[in-house]
Parts: sequence; C-alpha cells; structure tokens
Amino acid sequence: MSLEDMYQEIILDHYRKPLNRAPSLEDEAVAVHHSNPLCGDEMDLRLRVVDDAVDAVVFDGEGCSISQAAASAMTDAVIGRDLKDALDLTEDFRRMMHGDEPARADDLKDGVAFQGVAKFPVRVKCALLGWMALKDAIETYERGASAHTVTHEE
Amino acid sequence: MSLEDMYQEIILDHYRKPLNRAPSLEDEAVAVHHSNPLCGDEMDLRLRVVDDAVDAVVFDGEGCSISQAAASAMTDAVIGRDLKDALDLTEDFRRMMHGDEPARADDLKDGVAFQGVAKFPVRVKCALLGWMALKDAIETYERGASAHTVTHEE
Amino acid sequence: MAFDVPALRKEFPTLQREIDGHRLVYLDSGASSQTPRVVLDAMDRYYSWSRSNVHRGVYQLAEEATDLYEGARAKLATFLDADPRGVVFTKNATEGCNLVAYSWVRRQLGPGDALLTTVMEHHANHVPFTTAANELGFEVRHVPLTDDGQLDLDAARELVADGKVRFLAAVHVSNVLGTINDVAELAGVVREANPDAKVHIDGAQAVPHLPVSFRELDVDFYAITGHKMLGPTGIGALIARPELLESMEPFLTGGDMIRDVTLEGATWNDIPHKFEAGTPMIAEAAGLGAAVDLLTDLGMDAVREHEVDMAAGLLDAVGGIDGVTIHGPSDPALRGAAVSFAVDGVHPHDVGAMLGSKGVCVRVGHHCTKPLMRCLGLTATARASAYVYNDRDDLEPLVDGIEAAKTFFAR
Amino acid sequence: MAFDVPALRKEFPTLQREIDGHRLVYLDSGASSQTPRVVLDAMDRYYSWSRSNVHRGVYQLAEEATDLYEGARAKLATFLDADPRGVVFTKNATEGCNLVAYSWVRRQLGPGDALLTTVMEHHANHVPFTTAANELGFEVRHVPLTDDGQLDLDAARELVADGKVRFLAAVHVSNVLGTINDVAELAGVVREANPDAKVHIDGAQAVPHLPVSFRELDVDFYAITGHKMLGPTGIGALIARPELLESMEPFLTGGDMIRDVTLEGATWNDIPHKFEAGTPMIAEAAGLGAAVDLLTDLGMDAVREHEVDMAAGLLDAVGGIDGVTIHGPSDPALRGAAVSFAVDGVHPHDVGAMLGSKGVCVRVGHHCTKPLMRCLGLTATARASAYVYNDRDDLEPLVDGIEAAKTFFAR
Ligand SMILES: Cc1ncc(COP(=O)(O)O)c(C=O)c1O
Ligand SMILES: Cc1ncc(COP(=O)(O)O)c(C=O)c1O
Repeated sequence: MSLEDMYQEIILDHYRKPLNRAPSLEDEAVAVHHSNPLCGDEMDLRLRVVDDAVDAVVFDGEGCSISQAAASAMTDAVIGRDLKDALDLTEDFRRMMHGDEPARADDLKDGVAFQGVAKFPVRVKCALLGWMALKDAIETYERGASAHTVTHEE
Repeated sequence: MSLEDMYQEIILDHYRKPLNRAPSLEDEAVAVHHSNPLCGDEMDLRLRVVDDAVDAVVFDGEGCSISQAAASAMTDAVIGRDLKDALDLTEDFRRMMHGDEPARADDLKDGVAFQGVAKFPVRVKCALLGWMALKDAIETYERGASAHTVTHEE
Repeated sequence: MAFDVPALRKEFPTLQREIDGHRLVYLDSGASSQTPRVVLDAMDRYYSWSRSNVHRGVYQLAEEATDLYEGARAKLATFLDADPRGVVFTKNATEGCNLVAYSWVRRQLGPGDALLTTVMEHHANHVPFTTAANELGFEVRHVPLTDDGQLDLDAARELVADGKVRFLAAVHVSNVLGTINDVAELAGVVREANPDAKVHIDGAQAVPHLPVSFRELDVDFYAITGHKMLGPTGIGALIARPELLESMEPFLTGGDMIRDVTLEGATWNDIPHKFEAGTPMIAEAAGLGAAVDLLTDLGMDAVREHEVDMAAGLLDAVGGIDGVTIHGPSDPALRGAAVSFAVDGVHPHDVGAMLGSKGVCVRVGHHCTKPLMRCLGLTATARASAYVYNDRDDLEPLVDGIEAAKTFFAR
Repeated sequence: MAFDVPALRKEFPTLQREIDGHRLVYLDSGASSQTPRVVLDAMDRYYSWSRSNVHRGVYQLAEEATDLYEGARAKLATFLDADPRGVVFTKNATEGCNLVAYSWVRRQLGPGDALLTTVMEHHANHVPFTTAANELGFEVRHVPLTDDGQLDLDAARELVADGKVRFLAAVHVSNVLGTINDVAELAGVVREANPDAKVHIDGAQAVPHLPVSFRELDVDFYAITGHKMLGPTGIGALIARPELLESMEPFLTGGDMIRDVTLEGATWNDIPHKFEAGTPMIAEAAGLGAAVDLLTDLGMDAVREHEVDMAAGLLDAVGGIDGVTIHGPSDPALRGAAVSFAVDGVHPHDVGAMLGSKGVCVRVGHHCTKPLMRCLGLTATARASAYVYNDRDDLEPLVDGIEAAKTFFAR
C-alpha cells in the first residue's frame, strides 16, 4: 500500500489549486451544506441552473486533500451537463468508489484518478462528499426548494 | 477427582437411610421452606425448641444425595444443642464448605464427611441447604415468628 | 453422513483431553459447543497480525481489522440468508433479546396490548419481556404444550383471537425438549389475527444445528449466539429486518453508533452500526466468521442429517435404560439432538456427577427454563446434547454412566 | 524505568510486523492496545483444555471454566482495590456506562433534577445520559475547561450550588487531551452540594495507564474496558459499590442473573451475577485476568513513570515541529501519553495517511468526543498515544512522518 496509490499527482494538483472553490455564486439556485461528522469534513455547495443544466457550481469548506480534490474535479466534470446527466455521472462515480469500473471514464475527467481511493474504504466517503452534495443540490432544486443541510456518512 | 472424594460411604449411608426425615413434627415452633432454584432442591424444615435448645428438628423435601445426606447429618449434630451453639456450629460447617478446617470437627459428627464437597463448588450449596434452613429457623424463632420461606442460593 | 466425525473431532483441542483416564465425551453442546482450531487460528491471526480498532482508522492494521469485522458480518448474513444491514453483533443471544425488548417492545406495548410467548422459553427470551410487561402494564400470554412436547397451535389461535397480541417471542428449538417449533406457522397464526404484529425468534439452539433462512422464516427478529455454533464466547447477533431497525430507537448508546453528537443530544449512525455501541467484539467476529465457514463446509443439511441420527441413537440408548424417562418428542425427525431425561430415584445432580467422573459431560438443572420445568412438574433434568463431533461411540460411556449412577445411588 | 521496553515489545506479536519495509510503530493504544502472548495463551488454554460453559456444571471442565471466570473477577478486583461483588463484567466500557444510565439514572432522575458531566466526555459517557435526559426531562450541566485543558472546578462549584445535581458522569483521563482529572475532588464538589449524589467515572483511559484504587477514589461507579489494557476485545467491567448494586434493578435480563422465574415474573440472583445476563465472555475474562497479571508484574507505578517519560518525549518531539500545535496540558505530570496535535495547513486525515504509509499508526478524527471538538473549535485532530511497548525510538518515525506530510501536502 503505497501512498501514491491514492494520492496521484492529479489529485494533489486539484487539492493545491482547486477549481470552482468559492464562498458564493451569483444567481445561485440552491445552496446545500454537507458534513461528515465522522471525519469532520464540512462542505458548502452552490448550484446555478440554466435550462435544466448545471450552469455553475462552486464549493467551499474544510476537509482532507481527498475530499477537496474530489469536489474540485467534480465541478469540472459536471458544469454544462444537464441535471439528469449529472446525476447519472454521480452514480457512476459512486459505483467506482465501491470498486466497479467506471462506465463513463471520459466524462468523469480527472475524477477517474480517484479510482485508487476505492481501496481505502475509510477515505471513500471523503471522495464522495462533493458528489453527494451535488446530488442533493440537484434533488433539492427539483423539489423546488433552495437550501438543504445534510449530515451524512456514506 | 474421583467421585469417592465426594461421596464417602458415610454420606451415602445418610442418603439411603436419612435421620429425622419426616413431613411433620409435634409441637413444632417454626417451619421454614427453603429452595435452591438453581438446582431445584426443595426443603421443609421444622424445629421444636425447649429451653432455648433444639429439642427436635426434622426435614423433608427433594434434592440430590448431597443435600439430603447433609441435612440428615445436620439434624444428628444439632439436636440437644442450645440455639446459640447450633448457630455457631452452622457457621463452622459453612466455613468448612468454603475450604477452612472445621474448628469443631467432633461436634459436627458425620458432618465432617462433607469436607470433600468443598472441592466441588457447584455442590457446596447442596450441602449447605439444610444447615441454612436450620439457621433461618432459629433466627425466625428468635424473631418471634413461626414460619418463613426463603428462595436462596449460597 | 457427509462428513467424517472422527477426523473432524481431531480439530477440537479440548476433545483430545482425558479425564481420570477416561476419554472425554462431551455431550453438553447445548450449553456451549467446542471450538475448532480454525476458529482459534482466525482469532489468533487478528491478534497477532492486525491488532487494532475498527472503523475510521487510516492505517493498514485498522483497515484489515475493519475488513475482518465487516467481513464476518457479511459471512453471517450469507449463512443465514439475511441482509448484512440487518445483522447486529451482540455479546450473546441474551443481549439480542434485550435489544428487542428495549428498542421495540418497551417503546410499543402498553396497557391493552398483549405479548404472546410460549411456556418453553429459555429465560433469555422470557425475562426481558415479562419484566417489561410488569413495568409497562401489557399482558403476557403463553402457548401451552401438547402431550408430546410440541407447541399447541390450536391454543395459540385462541390466544390471539381478540387481536390484542402485537408481539410474539418464541424459541425455534427448545434447549430442554429438543422440539423444533414451526415458528413460521406460529408467526402466521399471530399475523393472521394482527397483520402488524412483530415476531421475534430465539434461534440460539437452531442455527448451530439446522439450515436456517431468515428470509424464508419471514420473521422480524432472530437472535443467535456464537458460542453454541463452534464460535468463540462473547459474541452473538440479532438478525432483523433492516427497515424495522431503521425505524427503531437505539438501545445501547455511545461511540461508533452516532452520526453527530452535541452537548444536548445525538443523531444516529446507519444500521446496523446504530445498534453497536462502543468497541465491538473484533476478534470474536473473526472467530465467528471462521465457524460459519466451517459449518458451511460441512453443509447444514449434512449437520442436520447427522443430528437426526444422533437423536435417534440417544433416544434408543438412553430411553432403553430401565427406569429412564425421556422428555420431549420421541420422533427424531421432530427434534434436535438435545435429549433431557430422568432416572428413577436418582437426582439429576447425582447422575451428572457420576457421568462427569467418567469423563461424560452432560448438563443438569433447570437449563434456564424454570417455567417449563414447573409445567412439566420437574425441578431439574439431566440433558445430553450432541453436535457434529459426537458419534454413536459416545453413547456407550453415557449409558454405562447412567447405569453406574443407578447402582451407586440405589436406596 | 523499571521494565525493559525492547524485551517487552517482543511479547506482542503484531509489533513484530513490518509495513512496506517500515518497522511498525504503533501509537494508537488510546484506541486499542496490543495484546501480549500471555493473554493469547490464557485464552487458548481455556479453549483448548477447559472449553465449556460456566456456573452449575457438574463436570470438571465446567468447574475449571467457572474458576477461570470467577478467578479473573477476583484478579480484577484486587488490581483495582475493589470488592469482587462489585465487579460486573460487560462487553466494553460503553456497556458499563449504559448499565449505569439504565439501572440508576433512568430510574432515579426526572424533571427538576440535574446531571453534571463535562465537555470532555467520550460519547460512551455522554450519549447514554443525554439520551436519558431528553426522554425523562432532567437537566444536563457541563463542567467547562480552563485554558490549558483542565476541568474548571470553580465553574463546577457554581453548577452544583443549587443542590439539584444528583449525578456526576466524568472521565478520569481524557482520550483526546490526555488530561488526568482529579475525579475525587470533583466528586467532593458534587457531594458537598448534595451528599446523596452518585458519581460515575469513565476509567477507560485511566486504568491501563495509572495505579487506580476504587476504594480511594471513593466513587460509586467506575467503567473500564479490556482491549485498552492489554486485554482481549469483547470484555470490560463496571466496578460499583456492592450495596448500590444490590439496591438497583437489573439492566440486561435472562439466564444466569435470576434467582427464580415463573411465567409471571422473576427474582434476581446475588450481585454481581444479577447484572450479568446470559453466557458471559469466558475466554475474554481469562485473557483479561492474564493482562491484569502482566500489568501487576510490570507495576502500575512503573507504567505511569514510563508514560510520563513518553508524554514528555512526545510533547518535545511533536511540539517542536514547526507549525504543529498540541492540545491539552503541556506538563507531562498532569497528563497521559495520548497527545493530540494539529499540523498547520494539513488535514489530520492526510497526516494520518502519510504516517500510516510509513508504518506509524496514529488515530485521526473526532475520537468520539464531538462536543469537545466543538468546544475547541476543531473538527478533528491527529493523536499519537503511547503505551508500555513504546519508547523514545518510536518518536523519530513519528516526527519524520509529520514532516513528510507537511512537504507532501504543502499548498
Ligand atoms: C475515555 C473513553 N471512554 C470510553 C471509551 C469506550 O470504550 P469501549 O469502546 O471499549 O466501550 C473509550 C474508548 O474509545 C475512551 O477513550
Ligand atoms: C434456547 C436458548 N435461548 C437463549 C440462550 C441464551 O444464549 P446466551 O447465553 O449465549 O445468551 C440459550 C443458551 O443457553 C438457549 O439454549
């Protein structure tokens, strides 16, 4: 078990220079707050929807390199996708975290770099935090609500 | 651990031909019922007191050879003793069952044959059943009552 | 019989022992079974290689320990045909019954309600519920026995007719009579009268000896214990419907079972963790997993077949002794290989002591079933109970010992 | 130091392991300690020689098993300077805290009453009581911390001034801060305001590391856990005043803890058995007995002396790293050898993962003390905790790993 199995350079890059990390978003449709009390990770995610697609998504919060990097890669993979497609991609990532081969490796973009994390069960929930926040934000939007707080553990 | 360590001939004799085994007693002062629910032993003991001494004691009930024989030997050892002395002898027997050398071996009469039972913790309470019933009967008498039921485990 | 008993027996260290020059004949598996080397090895591997705490560890030992622990849960779920999310590890079957009593019965039943149980329950499946009844004011009803030691289902139908029975607690296999109860049918009787009624089965004496499918039994709760199924002491499990567990408040609280805690209160972790407070029985789970593997290898159908044979042998051999009465069903197909008996004029303690002195281990007493003893008009029985490592060679020392007791204690 | 650490270390099988070519440096004994061969041997002896159930057996194996089990109780009582009748075996410390919550607090406290606890409790000593408070309507008050991570006794005095506090639940040694609380003094504060108040102490992190006398502490309940004191998983104990136990209703019910059972109800066995329902942790008790023997041989004063030295070493070595902050008392004499720390700009998970990859095992997270974390404004810490098999040679790999994490995760 070498640490490099998990912390690929691509992950560290996202961690060091996260994409779409911001405390606010203009014209946001939904804001959700997710936390993983077992690790102490906290994440705010904001979503702007245009034409039933992810127009913009930003995140902010505190967490380990895996949770921060995964959220960063997630934003890059879903911006521009319509909501249904983004949910589908989320499910693909979730399955990959449970050991499956990703069906949409190209669409996950840098997200595929997290495949190695599946071998470290305790870190899986870190990698999923941003994706689960996204899923919740979309579902909250579809329910017609604008904010949601979830304390969860995958 | 040979069975003979425990079942000395003297014990078997008391078991086969118990002394003072009877369902009733004329002019009884106290009747107590003791049971040991963990083994299913049941014992009725009746005591007649004259001049603050054990004038007569009988027992009846159901139980293993050890409990029946010990009760039989007990009656033989205590009849004629004054109540305080009988309680003292009871304590001596109880101590013997917990591994001490008996201080009043002669007074215990055939009771000393039960010394080997101390090595079989699970049977100690069988040997004690009659003695504890006696103790309770005397204490009940001294309290001025005439009957008592105890469900107990040493 | 699909497995080789003498070869299997070699795998159980204590069975290699002699008592005063006598071969040890262990016929007390109803109290606790022997433990095979594979189980000891599995625990030793944990202690000697991966010793650490489970869950949330970020180093390799902790990952391995977590895998061992959760892997054992998965094995047990497969073995019992249950959802692993419905497998809660407990310290023994008794804790499982208490969990149900505290988290379901005590929070649901009150005056006007009734709980149905049977007269043949082990104290573990009786006292938690009668204690609750006495404190909370609901009624307890008891399914009686037929003459041959079976549950009287006609009487049960009458007992539930008023629709007040909201809970059934029943034993799958009696530890005294050996009776195998048709708990699915009994559950049906209860649910017919009240479709919302919940059913809890004490499977402590069933799972070691019969193929059991939680899904097929279609009950709500099912308690088991590891030390009677070739596993270690200190572990058992409550199997439950996941959706029911989800709806229940936890029983034991503390670390590991929470989602979040503030100074004021707490929210709960996902099932089954919600019901597992504190550091769990990690080595014990690994051991139980190995026991389940061994039982799976032997095949539970073969185990059952072997035990029908042993029950038949015990009934013939012990029942054939002059002055011996056997309690429980006389048909081996209706019972397990735990056989209670009485010897005329000899107290069970004396029978047990004589047998013990000859290296034959049987249990004597009320077997934690005092209400059943009273029903049968007994205070104690002697009980010989066989398992996978016993064979018909064990019957002769048993019979000889009983005969010796008869002679020795004859009045 | 009175014992030879490198020699002692050889007795712990897992410590002989390598991780990716690195010597295993186990600094997570606060979560669970390693288990020495003597403990494994004691359990193996039970399983391989005396495997049977305890209590009421009339054959030799059962007598031996009972002696092992009750002998372990006697050893533990001597070790903790307590009455064996007040030693109740549980599956872990958490069960001990729940026993107190169910059998005392829930039956005694109600609206108008208050329970005092501290902000540094482990969830095991917090959730059972807050859950009870929320259901039963009594108040919970919290002793706050001073700046250097001690309990604020002046604040405690104010919290009990109105005489409403009937119960105190407090931790002896904090698993996060390492603080050794003067629980006898805290108990005095509570009893001064209300002489009938009962005191329950969570000793899970104290008994492995310090000499503890239950009699001298003069508290009512004291919970401990085996797996942190060189013992096996699956066993702990609640130490209690015998007369208090006698006055209490049992918690778990079932076999072994009863005196008599009828269809309608039950009466209870003598203490401590009244609180031990079902087949107990027999092998685990034997193992815990052996652990107690080993700790006695090492001498708890020597153990404490060694840990003061390790605490000093950890504070110097880790505290000396640039950008590292240590939580808890800075004086080794006031604390145990569990040292929580934060590395500037690196999340504890990443610190832990880096250390783990180099064979250094530390715990990261909230350590089951979420309320304390919130008080400290933290979400997680990394914690290195030392025990009898660690020495100063273990500090270099720890420091190197922290430095490596700083470099690797620098933004
Ligand atoms: C201070 C403290 N109390 C209680 C516990 C709970 O111990 P267990 O998990 O063995 O029940 C722990 C262990 O994590 C602890 O550190
Ligand atoms: C039928 C039955 N139920 C429950 C139990 C209790 O099991 P445990 O003591 O492991 O909790 C037993 C074991 O004695 C039993 O025979």
